[in-house]
Amino acid sequence: MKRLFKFLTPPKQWLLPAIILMGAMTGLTLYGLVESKAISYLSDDPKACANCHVMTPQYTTWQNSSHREWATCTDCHIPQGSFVEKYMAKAQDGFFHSAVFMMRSEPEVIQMRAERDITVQNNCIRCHKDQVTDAKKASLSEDHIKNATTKNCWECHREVPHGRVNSLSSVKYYGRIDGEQQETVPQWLEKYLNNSENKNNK
Amino acid sequence: TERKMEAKYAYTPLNNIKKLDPRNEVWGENFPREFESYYRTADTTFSSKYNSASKVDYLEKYPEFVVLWAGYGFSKDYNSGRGHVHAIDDLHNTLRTGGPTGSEDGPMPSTCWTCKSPDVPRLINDIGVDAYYKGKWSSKGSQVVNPIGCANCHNEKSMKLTITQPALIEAFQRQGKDITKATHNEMRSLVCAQCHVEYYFKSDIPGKEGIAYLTFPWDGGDTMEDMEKYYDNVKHVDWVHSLSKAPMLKSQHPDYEIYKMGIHGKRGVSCADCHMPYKTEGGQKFTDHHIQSPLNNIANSCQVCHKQDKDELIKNVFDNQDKIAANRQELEKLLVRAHVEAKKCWDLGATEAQMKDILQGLRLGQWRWDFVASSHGGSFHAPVEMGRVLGKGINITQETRIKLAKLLMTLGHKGDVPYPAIETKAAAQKFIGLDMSALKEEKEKFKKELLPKWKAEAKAREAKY
Amino acid sequence: TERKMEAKYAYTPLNNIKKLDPRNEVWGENFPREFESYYRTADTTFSSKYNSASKVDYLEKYPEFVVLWAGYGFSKDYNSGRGHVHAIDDLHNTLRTGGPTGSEDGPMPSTCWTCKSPDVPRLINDIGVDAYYKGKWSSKGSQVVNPIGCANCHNEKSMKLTITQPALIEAFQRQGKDITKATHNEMRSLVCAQCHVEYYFKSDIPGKEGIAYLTFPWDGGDTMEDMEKYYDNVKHVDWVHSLSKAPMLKSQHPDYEIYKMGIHGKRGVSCADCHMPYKTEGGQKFTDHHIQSPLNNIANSCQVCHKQDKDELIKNVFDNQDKIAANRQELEKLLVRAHVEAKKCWDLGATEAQMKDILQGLRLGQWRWDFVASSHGGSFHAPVEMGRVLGKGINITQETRIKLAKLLMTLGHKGDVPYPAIETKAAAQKFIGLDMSALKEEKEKFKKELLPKWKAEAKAREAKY
Ligand code: HEC
Ligand code: HEC
Ligand code: HEC
Ligand code: HEC
Ligand code: HEC
Ligand code: HEC
Ligand code: HEC
Ligand code: HEC
Ligand code: HEC
Ligand code: HEC
Ligand code: HEC
Ligand code: HEC
Ligand code: HEC
Ligand code: HEC
Ligand SMILES: [Ca+2]
Ligand SMILES: [Ca+2]
Repeated sequence: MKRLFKFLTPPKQWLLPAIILMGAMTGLTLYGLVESKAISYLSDDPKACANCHVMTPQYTTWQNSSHREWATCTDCHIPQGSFVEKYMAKAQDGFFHSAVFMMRSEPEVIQMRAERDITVQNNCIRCHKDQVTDAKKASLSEDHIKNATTKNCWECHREVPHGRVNSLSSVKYYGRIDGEQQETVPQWLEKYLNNSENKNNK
Repeated sequence: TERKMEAKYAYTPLNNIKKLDPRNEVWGENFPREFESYYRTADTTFSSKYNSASKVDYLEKYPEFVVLWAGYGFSKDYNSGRGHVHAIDDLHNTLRTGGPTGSEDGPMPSTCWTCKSPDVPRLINDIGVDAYYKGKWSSKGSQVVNPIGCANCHNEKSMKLTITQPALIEAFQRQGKDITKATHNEMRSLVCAQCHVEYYFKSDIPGKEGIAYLTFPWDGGDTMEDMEKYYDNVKHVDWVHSLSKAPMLKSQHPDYEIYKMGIHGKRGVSCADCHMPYKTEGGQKFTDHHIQSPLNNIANSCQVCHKQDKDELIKNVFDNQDKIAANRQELEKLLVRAHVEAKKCWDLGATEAQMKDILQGLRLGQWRWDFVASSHGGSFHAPVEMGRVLGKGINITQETRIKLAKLLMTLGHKGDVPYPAIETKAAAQKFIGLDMSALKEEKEKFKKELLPKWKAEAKAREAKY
Repeated sequence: TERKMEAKYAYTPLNNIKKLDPRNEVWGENFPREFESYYRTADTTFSSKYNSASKVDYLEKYPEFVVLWAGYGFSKDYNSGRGHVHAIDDLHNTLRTGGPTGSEDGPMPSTCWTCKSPDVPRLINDIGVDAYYKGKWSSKGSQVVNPIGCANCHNEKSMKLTITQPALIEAFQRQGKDITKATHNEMRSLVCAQCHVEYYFKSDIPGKEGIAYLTFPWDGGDTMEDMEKYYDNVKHVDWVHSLSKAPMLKSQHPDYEIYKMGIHGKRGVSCADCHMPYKTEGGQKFTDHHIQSPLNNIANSCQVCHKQDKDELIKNVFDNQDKIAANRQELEKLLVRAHVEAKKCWDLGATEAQMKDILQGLRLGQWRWDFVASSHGGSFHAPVEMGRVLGKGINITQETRIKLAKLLMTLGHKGDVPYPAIETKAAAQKFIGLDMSALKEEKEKFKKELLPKWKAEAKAREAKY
């Protein structure tokens, strides 16, 4: 029980919003779990993060980035150490994000918190260690190794993966995120195809 | 829940788009950035080494094409594709669609409209698939007027990507695949696969005889060999070559099939990644609907993934294209030779039995050539496969010419059959016996008489939406 | 980085390596990790779909090769290359070097040792280039005994990469390029280009007549066409084909030339990046000197740059190789046919004039085939270029067979010239008239009598270092 409590306790900086929310917690939890698809939050599916519209700019920019086929949100934003570490971070984020979201207090321009930087930085390094340290690759950029240990990678690689323009209103249309409205084959067309001969002429 | 709905549609008032509305301008009111960029496909100024946004007259550039397609519509007129907004105009203007004078007239079926307009899904929804395919091209002249657009690829409610092409869904079904299981990223290529694929008109579907039913020949797979086997099985013949009498196949833009065999396709890079990259304008991000050669937009397309110089990336593309073009042009000439040699054999009294293998060789050799020639992006999308296909095409064609050489000597012919004088399109068309002035005349008449009527009728009809 | 390396080794005690010391074990005392990994090239267990670390008998696998090389050493014996440590043994054992009985004996010149041993730079330093190339292969049997090693690529003082192959330096000079200006990264490929390149023996250098001077035919460039033009210009003929009498060219491992035309070469990925990746052992990072197929080491080579699964990367390689192999094997068969058809023409009394173009066609067609076949990595290093070269090769060879078909009929021959019965290496060698048992016998004799003497002499000599 003590451990569970500790598990749910957010770090210091979050104490204020956490306390304010405590009262509403009980009633809101159930609602919140269902509404925000909190269950899916525990998966690595980027759609889980994009359940919130405020994550849409990040989702769409990631979706159009060089990393789409290689790294999902959690690959970068969640520590990839032990299982415990991983889910601890998810639970904390989930708690924090849904709190802010429901309070309608999200800022126009979301910014990554400094203490999350290190998580992301470590993840860049996790995948790119070889490239960043390989002798051959060193010739790509002067003092790459030195720079990469003194700066955040994305200070140079500014387009990775969200690009430079990150405001909430930079991306307008949300129909693009897959969900319940998937209609790959529209109904009006299906009705003709069901009795189509050409469907099964083998 | 309100908060969630707001989340989904926060900035998108979608109330005024009707189901399957074919008018791009109407969608454009809601989505000005996408519409404006779409409309930039009107721009015809860009040209790269091998492709162009303008109408390059391929028959002028490669007069051999005229001979290879002797007896078929493509020998009359064939140009490089332009941007999507030109689709209807180009279909009106091509000599291939002839000069219909009424609604039951002209060389082409209704089916030709299929990949040119969002009026097609609208019509299919209204009158059904069979009725849509039925009849002459001219029968739907006043119905199909809006160039390729939003309703071809989007659901008007959710703006999600959607497949409106029956032939694509059916092709998946016949392969036992379920297109509704496609991922979002696959959809970013499948919307293109609605049109940028090899096709034929199947006219022997039981109960639908005489209807030119649009069909993708993928039942046994979609490699060059798979499709050839399919056509051989169903004994499909697109046309009989007027010089050699060979039972020919025509390949048309197998872009999607070829793309899948290249490294980008294998790595999950979608058509939209290169041809519709994400773009930032005035602090807004959106999908660039100016579908065009990515070489006119390296920064937003290639350089998302590749950090090389623009010039180096362009050179990579040209290097691949050069290597493929060299052998393709070689094969063109061999095929011209083979057709005229076959004609010479007939002229000298060859029998069907003597010609049988030769004609099949011409069919298979030219199919390989056309598979490469008709996919304008293929030499970049999957260069290794294009090289393989050309190697096979050269081999089959030359093996056929060995048979021809022997048969010619058996028939008493001495020396080489001279290469025809086809330095220009006009010379080549004369050589195959095309009366171009008659074709041009009937087209002019159509444009002066029938076409304005179609447009007027359409205007009246659309005013009532 | 070059500087750094020098700096790094300035403090390492390197005093016990003599200038150009050919004994890898001696260097190994200073660099145990590099030496041990180098020594793993002895391992012959790995095989991929098309390549192998063991001695695959290509003549058995592709009996067509025997016919293509009729009249030339390669038809006696040709195997896949093995690791570097086997270089001397394989040279002793191959039937191509025959069975010399003394120092002035056997079919091969001294020059054959050149790419097999660090004793070569030592000898050149001692006696000069001309004296080294002079004489029979057997004249240096007791001198060249250490397999390819450290002194071929490294300076013993600084451990810097260095070029010890005169032919490479001279080839650069003749092209007006200065190899000493090469970057560190280029050196990581140029050390390989000392040996993994197309070459020939030039025997008409004024003042050096009769010396088989190792020469890279790159004066006009190093594409397939450039080198062919070079050979045509200097009228070089490697051998006259014993069936067709064509004046043939032999291509040997143009690995470096081909690699440069592929995307990895263009992007500056070096041979060492894939074949000698970094490795960590006991916390120490070093260059893996187990030069081998990268497919046996995906994690350290490919995956440094590509994050795909091992299996997917291997499949990418096989996909490219499959597509090239298909047309290569096709072309092999066409060339066999062409050679036997040409022989038939001679048998039927064809004249030199009638055969002239045909023989040139055989030369050029087979050069293209061999350019692809002899580079065992080429189908991955530059698959698009390989596809192009094969397409050309098929075209030229078939065009030649058209000429042959006509000539055969003119000479009164009816029907096809039958494809020879060459299902096995033995059958093929019998077909071209090789007396294999005599060759094997003389080799056995050499190994029993002369070879032990060479080894004993070398041992005595090296004991005195
Ligand atoms: C319940 C809605 C919701 C979901 C689901 C959600 N987020 Fe958030 N997220 C927010 C809100 C609101 C903020 C803004 C917080 C602030 O800056 O005050 C935010 C901020 C962030 C930040 C920047 C602030 C920080 O913590 O450094 C990151 C990174 C982030 N989210 C990543 C993710 C990832 C990864 C996922 C999925 C695993 C995800 N989010 C799922 C609502 C959500
Ligand atoms: C390849 C690594 C990577 C992936 C994958 C990734 N992110 Fe990020 N994310 C970053 C980096 C780096 C930043 C910091 C960007 C900056 O400060 O410019 C960031 C910043 C953010 C922020 C803060 C706002 C901003 O744009 O700076 C949010 C929110 C966020 N990411 C959410 C997501 C979500 C949701 C996903 C999945 C759809 C995702 N990220 C996938 C690396 C990644
Ligand atoms: C889960 C693994 C993973 C993570 C985490 C990751 N990357 Fe990558 N990254 C890749 C892969 C895979 C590629 C594509 C490499 C290829 O195809 O050669 C890539 C490509 C790149 C490229 C070259 C393409 C481009 O967009 O410029 C850069 C730069 C890069 N990553 C930087 C980063 C940075 C910075 C981070 C952290 C913010 C990061 N990566 C996080 C896997 C990852
Ligand atoms: C001071 C600027 C700077 C910093 C910091 C930096 N990089 Fe780079 N990086 C570059 C430059 C410049 C290049 C070469 C040009 C290019 O490829 O964009 C490069 C190249 C790369 C590439 C190769 C891209 C390709 O196309 O092959 C990768 C991967 C990469 N960096 C990852 C990282 C990672 C991971 C970090 C952090 C650990 C990092 N970089 C930090 C400037 C930087
Ligand atoms: C399965 C879809 C599909 C069908 C059916 C189809 N087309 Fe097309 N059409 C295309 C595509 C895709 C292009 C663009 C090809 C390119 O240039 O890369 C195109 C281009 C064209 C062009 C412009 C370039 C040119 O060829 O001059 C004309 C005209 C044309 N088609 C006419 C027709 C006619 C006539 C028919 C009926 C016989 C037809 N199309 C049937 C997909 C189709
Ligand atoms: C409804 C059918 C259809 C769909 C869907 C379609 N195309 Fe096209 N496409 C065509 C036709 C027809 C043309 C030729 C138009 C002309 O020449 O008049 C064309 C032309 C093009 C061109 C040549 C443009 C130029 O500037 O030369 C490109 C590139 C192209 N399409 C790519 C795509 C991509 C990528 C997609 C999917 C995102 C796509 N197309 C979807 C039918 C279609
Ligand atoms: C040839 C297919 C095609 C046509 C035609 C087309 N679109 Fe799109 N559209 C796409 C693709 C692909 C995307 C990217 C979807 C994704 O990745 O989720 C897209 C995305 C969008 C989006 C989502 C926001 C964005 O910019 O990413 C809007 C809105 C949109 N299109 C509007 C339109 C309008 C308006 C038209 C007609 C003028 C149109 N589209 C015509 C293929 C098409
Ligand atoms: C979304 C990512 C993405 C985009 C966009 C993209 N590429 Fe690539 N490209 C790749 C990947 C992945 C590979 C495979 C090699 C690898 O794994 O690094 C590749 C391979 C290549 C190669 C080597 C293979 C070959 O065919 O020679 C070239 C050249 C190339 N790309 C050029 C381009 C050009 C030009 C463009 C723009 C028209 C482009 N790429 C757009 C991801 C991309
Ligand atoms: C990795 C990038 C990339 C991907 C993915 C890609 N293409 Fe292309 N495409 C190119 C390049 C580069 C060219 C050559 C343009 C040129 O020569 O100007 C091209 C050419 C074309 C052309 C001819 C353009 C013209 O001007 O006529 C068409 C049509 C086309 N592609 C359609 C497609 C379709 C459909 C898909 C998906 C099935 C696709 N492409 C996927 C990069 C790509
Ligand atoms: C001094 C000449 C020489 C140099 C320098 C040289 N090679 Fe070799 N290489 C050979 C010879 C000879 C063989 C065949 C040995 C045998 O079969 O006995 C060979 C074999 C190989 C093989 C086949 C190994 C196997 O397991 O099948 C590879 C791979 C190879 N070399 C790569 C390289 C690379 C990469 C470099 C440069 C880093 C290089 N070589 C430098 C002469 C050389
Ligand atoms: C310019 C350098 C060079 C010269 C000169 C050279 N070789 Fe090689 N040799 C190589 C390379 C590189 C390989 C490895 C080829 C491969 O398998 O990829 C090799 C492999 C071999 C092999 C092992 C594989 C096989 O072919 O059975 C033998 C034996 C051999 N060479 C004999 C000779 C003989 C005999 C000569 C003289 C006529 C000679 N070499 C001249 C570079 C050379
Ligand atoms: C075929 C060429 C070749 C041969 C033979 C060779 N090396 Fe190397 N060696 C290299 C290359 C390439 C490097 C990497 C140099 C670089 O990038 O700085 C290297 C690096 C080294 C280094 C530097 C440290 C390291 O591991 O990166 C040492 C020490 C070394 N080799 C020792 C040896 C010894 C000892 C031998 C003989 C047993 C040997 N080498 C044979 C090509 C060769
Ligand atoms: C030092 C970096 C590096 C190494 C090591 C490397 N590659 Fe690549 N590879 C590249 C680059 C760069 C490209 C060109 C595409 C691009 O720019 O992303 C590429 C392209 C490719 C392609 C697409 C082109 C083609 O020929 O089909 C394949 C497949 C590929 N690599 C596989 C491999 C395999 C397998 C290995 C290991 C044997 C390997 N690579 C090793 C950097 C590398
Ligand atoms: C991008 C990675 C890459 C680079 C760079 C590269 N190779 Fe290779 N090489 C391969 C792969 C993969 C194979 C195929 C191995 C197989 O089929 O098992 C191969 C095969 C070979 C082989 C035949 C191997 C055998 O087992 O017989 C030789 C020899 C070779 N390469 C030499 C070179 C030389 C010399 C260079 C530089 C001039 C070079 N390679 C550059 C990846 C590379
Ligand atoms: Ca067709
Ligand atoms: Ca040679």
